[in-house]
Amino acid sequence: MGNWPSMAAELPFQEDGTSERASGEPSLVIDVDGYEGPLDLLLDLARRQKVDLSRISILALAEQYLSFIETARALRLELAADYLVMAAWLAYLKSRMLLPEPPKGEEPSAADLATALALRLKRLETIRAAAQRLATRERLGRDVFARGAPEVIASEGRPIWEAELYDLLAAYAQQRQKRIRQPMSVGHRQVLSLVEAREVLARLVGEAGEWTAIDGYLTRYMRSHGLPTETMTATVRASSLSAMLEMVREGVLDLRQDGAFAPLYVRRRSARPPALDL
Amino acid sequence: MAWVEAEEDEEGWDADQALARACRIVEALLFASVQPLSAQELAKSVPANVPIERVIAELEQSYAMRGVTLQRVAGGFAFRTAPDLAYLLAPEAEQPRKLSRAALETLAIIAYHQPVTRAEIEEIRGVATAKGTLDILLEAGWLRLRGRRRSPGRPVTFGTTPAFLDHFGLDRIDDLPGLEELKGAGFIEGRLAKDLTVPVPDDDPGLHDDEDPLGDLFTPLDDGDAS
Amino acid sequence: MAWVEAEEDEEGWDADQALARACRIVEALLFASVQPLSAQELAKSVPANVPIERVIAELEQSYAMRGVTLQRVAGGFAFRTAPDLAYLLAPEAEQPRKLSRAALETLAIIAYHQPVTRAEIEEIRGVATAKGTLDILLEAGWLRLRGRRRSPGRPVTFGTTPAFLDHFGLDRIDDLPGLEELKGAGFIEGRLAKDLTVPVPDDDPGLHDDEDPLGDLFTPLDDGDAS
Repeated sequence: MGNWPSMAAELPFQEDGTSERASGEPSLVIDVDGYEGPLDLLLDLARRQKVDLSRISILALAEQYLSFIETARALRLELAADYLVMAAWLAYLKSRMLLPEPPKGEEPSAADLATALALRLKRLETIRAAAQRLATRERLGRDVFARGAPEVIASEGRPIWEAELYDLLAAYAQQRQKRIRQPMSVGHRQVLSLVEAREVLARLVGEAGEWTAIDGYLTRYMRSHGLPTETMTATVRASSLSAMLEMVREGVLDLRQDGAFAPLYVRRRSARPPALDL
Repeated sequence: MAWVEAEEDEEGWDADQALARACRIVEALLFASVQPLSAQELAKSVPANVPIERVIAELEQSYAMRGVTLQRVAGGFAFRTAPDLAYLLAPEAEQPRKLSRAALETLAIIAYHQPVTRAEIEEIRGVATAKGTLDILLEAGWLRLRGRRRSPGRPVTFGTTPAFLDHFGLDRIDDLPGLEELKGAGFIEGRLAKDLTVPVPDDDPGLHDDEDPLGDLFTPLDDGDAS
Repeated sequence: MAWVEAEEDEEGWDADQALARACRIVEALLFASVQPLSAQELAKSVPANVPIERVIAELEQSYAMRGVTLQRVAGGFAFRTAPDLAYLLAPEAEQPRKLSRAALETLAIIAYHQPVTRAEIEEIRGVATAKGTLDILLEAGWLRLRGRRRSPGRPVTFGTTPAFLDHFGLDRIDDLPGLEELKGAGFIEGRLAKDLTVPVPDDDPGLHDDEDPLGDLFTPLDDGDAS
């Protein structure tokens, strides 16, 4: 036990079960949007431990955070990279805290890392409290008011021209950006639109009473219309496939493929009713 | 403040309390208002049992001898500096004016790109610089004529002065934020054009390699003489 | 108005006369100005034999109970409406933009930690500063670019302005709420970057040891002559 980080030594052993319980906690609301980044989320989780931040269980906190991220990912919530980076770091910290501490090396000990994290959280909480007190002060223009119709006092050294650094920078940045934005011609993207693809296929439907290899048909179409195969094959294929699927759904076409990556065959659906037992 | 002094009998005391409160309210309203306020407007905020005329009279009397007096103007009431103290106020003409957009742009370009000639400013801005714009900036003491560019026409180069730094609260010219910082502070938005660069500004008064001394100030200054 | 009442003996009367006049002048100046005026600025317009502190004390007392009171803000003095009357005035006024949580936190970090770089703000909040957050605060006139930190990349340092103090009704940066508690909790002392404590905030315009000094404005900048 002597190798264990002091932080872990202070922890009661039952902490190990926390992650399961935490994930089942009804109070754990998954709303990443409500958090101002991973540190904010950690601070919120830490507050649920209802102890002074300096006595917080970092191990439990790491597990809660990781389970939060798990849940969020299970719900397929988009997580900003920041949250994942923090999760990776906490997973690392957790493993460091659970494993025997290696002999003293260059790296800070797991206990040091945990203490540093606790201090960071404490600092954020402190500045938050300060921000709150600042916000509740009597503010000019909201709680107290200055003279509505001020008169100009005669005094030497008063600048004739009013200009703030902010105005100067805003003017410069906007002007430079405006000027540098060259007239940009968007390169004409060579695509076969879905509408066009449908027209091509509609023509095919007229011809193909029997199974026809679609690739060959499209190649002939591209050649006859002078479309460059090197740049446009992909778009022609993609749009045609989308259009085909749509037409199959509408009952206009039949589509056949004998195996993965095998050629696709298409034919006009015959007038006979669909062979489905309804 | 006579109105907060207690009276002997209850009712009189209550009435004085109400009047005192009404006076505080009218005082604050008139102070904060952009325009003069009419008696009707003022009455809306005052306890119903206090006649507004009484409040006005009280305040007029209370401010009569002070540095600021309650005056009837434009059909309403407003606080105004006592006429005998008008000398403390600046004449209207000296009201500080906002620097025009063109002047701000020109000043900023000179600050970042100095030493810079008028033609170069125009090239960056993409428009001709009105004659008055540079005059205003020179007059404000923010610009100085640095020297002459060693190029055809020997155009004057402009730079900023210590008074410029002083006015804009800069310790030194390269405290002006760079591209990344302009972006970081939200001044530049969206994708950066590849060729958008912001120079490290330098107001060193020593002449650059391509600058000559101003020389004879009586020689026409700008490239104006070339035309 | 105690100061306009005559005294019996000549000398006392003269002194009272001078004080009364000084009070009227200071009253007029402070009424006229939106911005707080410093004692020095006020003293310039007041008879030399009247100590400005005496005038201020007289006015503070005289306005203590009124609808408009004399406040000490941003190192100076200003008349402001009494806070208890805000409910009457707020509906008329253009409401100041509500600060987002991110903006408020960023402002607090800058206020309590100044001078501070953007990277340091992000280190404390644990999240990148959204574009526009600093912009809003700069636009409000509460922030200023102080200088550059003497560290790789020479990042810009931010600090607060007198307008910040004025807006939040603070006389000096030391009056920030909660500073004592922060000190008591051992969160003040030392430098932010090294340990995790909050330094004593300092909006003194003079540069810190680790901020680049103005030095000699006329010395060429390092980056400039290297190229």
